[in-house]
Amino acid sequence: MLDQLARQIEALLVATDSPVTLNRICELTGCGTESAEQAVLRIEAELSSGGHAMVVARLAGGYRIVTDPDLGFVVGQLFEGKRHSKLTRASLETLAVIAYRQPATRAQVEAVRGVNSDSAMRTLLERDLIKIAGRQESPGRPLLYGTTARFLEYFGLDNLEHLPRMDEMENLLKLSADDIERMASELSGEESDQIL
Amino acid sequence: MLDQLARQIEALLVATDSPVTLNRICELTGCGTESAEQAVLRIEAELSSGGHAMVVARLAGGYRIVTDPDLGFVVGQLFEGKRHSKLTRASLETLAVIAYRQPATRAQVEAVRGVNSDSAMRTLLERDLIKIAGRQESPGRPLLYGTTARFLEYFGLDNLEHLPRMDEMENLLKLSADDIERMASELSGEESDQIL
Amino acid sequence: MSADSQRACRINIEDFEGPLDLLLFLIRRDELDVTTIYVAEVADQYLEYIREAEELNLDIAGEYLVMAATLTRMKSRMLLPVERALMEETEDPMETLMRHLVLYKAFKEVASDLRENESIWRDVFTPPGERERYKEDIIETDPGQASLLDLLLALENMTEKNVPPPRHRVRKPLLSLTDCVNVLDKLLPANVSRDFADALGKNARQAVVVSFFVAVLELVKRGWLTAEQRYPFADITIKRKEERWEVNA
Repeated sequence: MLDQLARQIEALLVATDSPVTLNRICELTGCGTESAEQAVLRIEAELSSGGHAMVVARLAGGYRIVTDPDLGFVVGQLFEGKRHSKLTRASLETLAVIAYRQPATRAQVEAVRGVNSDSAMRTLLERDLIKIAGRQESPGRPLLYGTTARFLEYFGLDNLEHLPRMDEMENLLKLSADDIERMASELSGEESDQIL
Repeated sequence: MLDQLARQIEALLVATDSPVTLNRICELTGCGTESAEQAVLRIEAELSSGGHAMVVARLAGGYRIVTDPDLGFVVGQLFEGKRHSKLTRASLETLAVIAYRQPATRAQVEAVRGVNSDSAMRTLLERDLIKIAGRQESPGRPLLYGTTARFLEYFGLDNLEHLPRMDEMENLLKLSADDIERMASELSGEESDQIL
Repeated sequence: MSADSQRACRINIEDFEGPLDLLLFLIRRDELDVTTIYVAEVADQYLEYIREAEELNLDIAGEYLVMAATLTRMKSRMLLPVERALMEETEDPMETLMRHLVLYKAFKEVASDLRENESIWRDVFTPPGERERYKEDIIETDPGQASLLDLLLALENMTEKNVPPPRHRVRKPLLSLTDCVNVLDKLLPANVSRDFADALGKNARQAVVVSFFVAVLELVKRGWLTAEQRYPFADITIKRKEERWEVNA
């Protein structure tokens, strides 16, 4: 049965997202180095005698509690074939422009974002979040892009009309009048580029 | 002393980054529902008899192992400055209305509260406690909002049926459904006049 | 309750979450039951409170004043026998208000229950999860990894990022619809056509043009104005239809 100091330290080692040094343990619990070391040993003993799935790992100059590596075969499955990386900022921005302006050309996306969006577009195509939706009837006949059914699924939308409208968005994001003006001027600037 | 099944389940409940449902536990360990439930009870008993700093929490339809709330004063120090502030009364009231009425429009929330709830809704969206859940099929097609899984975790709820005062609130809402609709439609009428 | 004791328990209007919250407070303070209050009594209490707050020059949100007006109307109706007879056929507004108070009170109680849950679960910490220990280089996407809000914030972010290099131009905010309508009201005599661009002047700022354009669209929608354009990019001619515009209608 763990004593109060050991319980406190155990809580720290379970909840932390990076190893906790002995000094930090002492600082947070107000105990001395030796007491802390002893307590860690008691935690290890108690975890092991109870047959628990956790061990105290000594890592990078600190401690943390992790699952026993011999249970890796079960724990690994938890994360198998599953989501990991989030969309990057660049991808999200590109996706946002395409979602609201679709069908949109790459040049249009880049005009709004102000940077080359090649690789973001490629990622989105690979992830099946955007698709080619035809060609624009203008010089060079550039490809047009739109969002996919997967896009809707990804954001939990029933259909495209469920995307918040610009006015609702302004409400949500509390854009200042300045921002709105800026957006208006950007959009009009962009359009005049197309006419030329 | 935990048996092999309980150890495996314990490992899952420690390693996961969101609550694990009973079905998923069965799927990953190859055991039946009842065995899994029994094993969870054994884990709880073993953690408690060893005086450990962890408990099994039933959250958002699943299980996960968390630190004992009575050790919050120690663990909280680890995350000082990174923790969210408590919700304001306005946010809590708004959340209460959305939780029971969901999916609910902003006008419905404001009708019940009698005050503008714009900034509360924004905070709740930002903190991932509510989400956009479609559009209402009514004039203006306003956005609908619902609560998230994070909402359940934040308040330590297993599911929406565990909301406080469920029976009382359901009756009350049934009785005042018409009132709310009428007040909400008055409100959204007002809003359409303010387009900028 | 005497005027003195009322002063004694004066409370700040900022402590309330709106008129309903204040009403509930006044009812509770006088140990009344939400379902048996008398409109005249409550109205007097509420109005006195608002008056006091006004005397202290406190900033009173519009919702409080709307409620004050509603209560005054209710009270005066109660005092007029004819009106009262008529009202019996339709719903008693006091009944509606009481139901509203009961509902709001219930939500307030839920909110305070949630507050208790929050304070317990704020002290609960979860292990960080071991995803990274087991998976390092997965590039798949499942629903729920980015929220709609993320998408919107990305849009917002772009509007911040795309600020052009500083020019000699001061950005002015857009004008409100009411402002625009008031100006148009003066600018346009009834049944006279004017060129939209002329009406604003040659050197109108972009913000002004955008503001008025939106205002014109709104007035056309309401049927107060007509707007004509003979061909794309041609000048837009606007003409007043209604004699009087009720801006705040």
